[in-house]
Amino acid sequence: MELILDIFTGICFFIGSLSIIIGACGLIKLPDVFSRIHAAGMIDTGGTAFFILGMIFQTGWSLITVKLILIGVFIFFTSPVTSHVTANLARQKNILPLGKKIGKIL
Amino acid sequence: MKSLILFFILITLWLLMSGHYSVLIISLGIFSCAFCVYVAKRGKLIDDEGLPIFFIPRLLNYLIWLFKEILKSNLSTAKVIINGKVEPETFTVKASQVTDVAKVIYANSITLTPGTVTTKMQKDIFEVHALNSDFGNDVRTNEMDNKVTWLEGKK
Amino acid sequence: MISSTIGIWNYWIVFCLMMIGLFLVIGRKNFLKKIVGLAIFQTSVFLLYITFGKIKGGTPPILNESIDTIYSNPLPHVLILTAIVVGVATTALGLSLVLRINSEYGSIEEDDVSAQDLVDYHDDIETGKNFDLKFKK
Amino acid sequence: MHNNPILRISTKILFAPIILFGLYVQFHGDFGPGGGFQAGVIVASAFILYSLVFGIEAGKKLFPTNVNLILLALGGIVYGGVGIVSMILGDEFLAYNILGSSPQSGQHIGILLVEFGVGLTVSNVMIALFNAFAGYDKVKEK
Amino acid sequence: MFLAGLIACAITGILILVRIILGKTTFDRILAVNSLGTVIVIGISLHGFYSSRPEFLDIAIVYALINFIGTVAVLKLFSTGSLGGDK
Amino acid sequence: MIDILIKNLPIIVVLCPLMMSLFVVLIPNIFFSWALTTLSTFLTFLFSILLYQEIQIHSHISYALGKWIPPIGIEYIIDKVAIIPIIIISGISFLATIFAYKIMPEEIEKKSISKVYSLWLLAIAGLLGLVTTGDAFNLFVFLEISSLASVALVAMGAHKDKQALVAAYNYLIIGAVGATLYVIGVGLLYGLTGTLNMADLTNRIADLNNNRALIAGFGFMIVGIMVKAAVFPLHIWLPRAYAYAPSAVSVLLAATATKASLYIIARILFSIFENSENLINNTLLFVILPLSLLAMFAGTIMAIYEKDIKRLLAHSSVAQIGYITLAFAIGTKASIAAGFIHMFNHAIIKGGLFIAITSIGFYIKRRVTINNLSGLGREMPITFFCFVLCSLSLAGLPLTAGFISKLYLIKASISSDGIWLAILILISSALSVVYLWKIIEVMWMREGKKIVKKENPTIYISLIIITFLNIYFGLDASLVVNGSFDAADRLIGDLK
Amino acid sequence: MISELLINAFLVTIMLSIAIALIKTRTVIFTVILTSAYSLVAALMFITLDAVDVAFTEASVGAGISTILFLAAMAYLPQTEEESISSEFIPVLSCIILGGILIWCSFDLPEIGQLTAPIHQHVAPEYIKGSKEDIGIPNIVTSVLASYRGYDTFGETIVVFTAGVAVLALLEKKNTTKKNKSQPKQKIRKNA
Repeated sequence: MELILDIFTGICFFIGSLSIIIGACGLIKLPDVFSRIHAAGMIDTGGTAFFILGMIFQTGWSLITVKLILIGVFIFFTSPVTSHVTANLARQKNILPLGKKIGKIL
Repeated sequence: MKSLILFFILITLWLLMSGHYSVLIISLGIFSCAFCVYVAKRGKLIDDEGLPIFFIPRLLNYLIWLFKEILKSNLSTAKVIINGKVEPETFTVKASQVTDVAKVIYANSITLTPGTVTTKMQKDIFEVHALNSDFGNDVRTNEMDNKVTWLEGKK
Repeated sequence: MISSTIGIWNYWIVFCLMMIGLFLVIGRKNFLKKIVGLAIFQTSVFLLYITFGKIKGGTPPILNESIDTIYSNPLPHVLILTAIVVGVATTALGLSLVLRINSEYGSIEEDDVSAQDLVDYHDDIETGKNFDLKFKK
Repeated sequence: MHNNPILRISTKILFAPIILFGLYVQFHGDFGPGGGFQAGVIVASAFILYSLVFGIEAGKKLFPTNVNLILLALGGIVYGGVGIVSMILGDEFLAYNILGSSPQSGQHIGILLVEFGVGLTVSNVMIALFNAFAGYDKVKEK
Repeated sequence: MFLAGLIACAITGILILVRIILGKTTFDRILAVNSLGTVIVIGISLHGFYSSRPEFLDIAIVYALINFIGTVAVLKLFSTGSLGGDK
Repeated sequence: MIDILIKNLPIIVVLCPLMMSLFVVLIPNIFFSWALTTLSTFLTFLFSILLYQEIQIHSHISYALGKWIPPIGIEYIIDKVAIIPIIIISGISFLATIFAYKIMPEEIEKKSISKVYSLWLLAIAGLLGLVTTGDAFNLFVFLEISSLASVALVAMGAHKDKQALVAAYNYLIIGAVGATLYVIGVGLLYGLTGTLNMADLTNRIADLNNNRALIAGFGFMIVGIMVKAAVFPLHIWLPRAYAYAPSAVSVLLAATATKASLYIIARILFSIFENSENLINNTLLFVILPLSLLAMFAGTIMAIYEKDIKRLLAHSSVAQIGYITLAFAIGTKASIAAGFIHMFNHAIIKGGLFIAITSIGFYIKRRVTINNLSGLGREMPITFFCFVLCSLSLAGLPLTAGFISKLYLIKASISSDGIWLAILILISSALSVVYLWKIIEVMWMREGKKIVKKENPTIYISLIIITFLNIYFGLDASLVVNGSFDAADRLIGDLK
Repeated sequence: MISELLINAFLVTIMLSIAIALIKTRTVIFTVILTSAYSLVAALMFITLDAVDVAFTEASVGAGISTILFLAAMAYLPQTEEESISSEFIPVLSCIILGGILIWCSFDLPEIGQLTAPIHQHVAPEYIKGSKEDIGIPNIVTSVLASYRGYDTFGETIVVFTAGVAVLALLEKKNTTKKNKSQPKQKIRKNA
């Protein structure tokens, strides 16, 4: 049983690691603020989710699980807020995103 | 009424976090929760926005769907980053929700799925930035919009 | 040899950090930067203390059930807890002074400020002009 | 920044849980990391978040400055008071053993009160500092 | 296993640090610091498991909280020019 | 009740101003906040007198805070050495508080008066805590309390003159660097020995001869404290801080602040490190002695060329601190006793001079520079008279307190190192007459415009008391001398 | 154990690079962001060195509140730092000398993490034992903080209080300054 859980954790960590590293690469590679936000979003969502899932496999049901879930919920709650506000502010400061615009831009 | 609900939510949270169930700690917990509710009430934070309970019955369903979406878009964002095929685009969509809370949930859901970010909100028009036209199309199909409207449950 | 070098290598980096902080305090003329430097300096000193308190294979000094756990030394932690708060108090006071200096002098560069001071000082001493001006306003 | 509904609503939702978490840290300092300082800062950060999003005037309305000043001193008074009480009961300053029926319970009571005093002072000082800094008006003298 | 996770976090941290130091606009830096915060939150949790004392997750929560409030504060500064205004 | 008081006297002395400061901040009324401050400083003074009597009986009081035995808990040590700065600080602060009543509302915004009094008490409490504590880290905490409070007090002078802000800023930064250096030193020593208690530290470093970390730790500690004590090359914050602070604050700081740090230096040199004689002897001979000599002359010469009177007095303080450290540097029992005598006498002399100068400033409503003083001696006879007496005392004329300290200092230096030190001391004293004469001449000889209408008696209470003390301790110095010799005895015992 | 060292080395290197970036930069906002990052990494470092309480405090106080205070103050200050004309030779020299002394003395310091070092043998065991027996609290740091060295903590509370009062006295009444400030001056004019 423990072995299976360990394997699950391993898989989760692997995916999580991949997604944070790719996210960080994206943070460097992508051309402007707006596209980098997507990469940051990958770290915030994919990375956190998988890591926390992996850790939950290790703890089973205990108080620690509650705290892990709280961390996860908190990050999932605040990550879009900060991303949105950053993007919003960048737009307010008249930084125009690259690429094509479809429809009327606010 | 709402204060009471908040109180119960908070006390549940306390009990879950605490792990020490002596009389002293629990009574301190009750005091703390009461204090929190008092402050929140003073700050006029307990209303439909501060305590959006009306969509809780349908929340689980929505969250499962959202997670699926997040996974999918994570995968495709990773692909885009590795391939380097970035063709960002900006467009506007119209949100069909009534309340601010639901609009915020919609906007946040857009942002949460990597590949799309809400950059501006003006009443019910959102400006969305997408990494790729695929992501853009996902938003433009309004699937998410419909889901959130359903989650809101007013209509 | 290698292990002993590694054993004290951590100290060296901590000392380097300290000196960078100290350099920012005494080498820079910007009042805000000096406070930043002070914060860096103090944080590095905290690291020194905590490094002292570490025991290899030890765990945080919070008791758990098992008997033969080695706990790291709690005393440096307590001292540093105190010192961190003292540091923030210093930072806050320094910042408030910088704010006041900026609104009185219109600059937070040491060179500008001391130049203005020098003029004021001589005015006061030689003619009392500056003082009379101030009181007439 | 309360024009932005996303920020406004998340603040409204997060405010009470953050304070609760602060108080949790305050009262669980005996069992895990945490205690008065950290708790004070977390509680203060909740108020700071409120002031950031709804403006400092709203923050001052939520937590009036004169109450702030009183609580600021009260924390220290609580801390010193515990010590003075133990002195009056016939022990040294801050010797908690005498406060309870057994030395251990005395220590528990003492530590709880003392940490409470610390938390009170730290949170109020932090809020006061934020209000003082953020509400500072640049007045050109000349 | 936890060590592997930690190493991944470390690599990510370095990459993000590069972005912080390179960062063209301030928004890039804010974004990167925010992401660094998230990575560190993961790292703290992992380190707890790694050193087999996983009960210190409170720190991770505080970290996430401070990260959020800090980012909001920076953004507020940029949008209104001071932390005090109520625009 | 009295039992409890007597038993807890060491902590009550510190606690009295500390706790009162928490209440004072809540009182918006100017008079009542002043009254409460005066009450608490008076009580502090009373308690320190009581403590003095206790010390005469027990000679060494160790007070374990929280009832934890010393190396585990924090210890308060009061012995015949510590009582000297305690009496100085509590006494002078009481006088300064009385003096502050009229002056303070004039120089500081009325709205912040209660906060200023609170800071005032905190500064006093910090200094007292600094002196009484027997724990190296607790010392740092109280050092910070006193320095943050004094920085804020200095900065309050900005209402009168904006330069106070820069002075306060420099004071803060330099002080914080000093305190951090001290913390590094304590950290190194702690890393070597595992204890923070000073007495325990003394025992545990005994067998650590020539340990490099020990030497470095000692160096950092002493440099950190020397910054606070304004020993010569590290004194740059002092003149400005004293000159631009509100008048009452300059009195308080000039008379007390550096004394506590000087006492700590003595403690570090002769008590904590008493077992590493080599290190101490080398430090005394090659570092402190030259620096003190430099300080004596540099301070005096700076004072001669200075035209702002408060700054002039501050530079003279640097020189006087030089005398005290010189006395420590000679390192015999007699010289250390002379150092303590001068510490006491300098407190009352500088207190008196600053009170006189600031009350002049209070009347002429502008900064006290040499040009502004002309003819004021005739208009303000009482102030002028007291000022002259205090100056004579500073210069070391017979029948004044200053004479006693110079006498013992010279005696000690002759008996140890030969005549040349004594000659240097005499030359520097003679030079100090130059700047004092300059002031007196301007005040009495020159004509000036009439400004002052009537002298206000409330300000003079402190001035007259302190001048009286100057004369009294010049005539009958047995109290001070005996106390100082007891202190020196306690510090270096039978070693030399 | 080598992995612990590696983690430490990694974090320390990051801190070093942040510190160097701090020296280079002249933009105030970047300085503030870097300081915050420095504090955060320091907090992580504290965790790896087993100081969880300190990490907690550093993360909340050092990184959180200081950064917010810096930001709040920054709003009213010039946004860039001027290049100074005066030479930086003496500061650099004195820093190098001090650092040299420290490194010189580090060879006599006990090696990191050795259980036999005096620091771990002398007083600390009493705390670990006493926390269970005398006080009955699992968190040793709390019991030392609040009871064994409770007086330090009292002093620290007072330091925070001092800073609060000082800042209030310095900054609070800038809004009404103009009116208040003119009063005493008029009085002075009358007297003079």
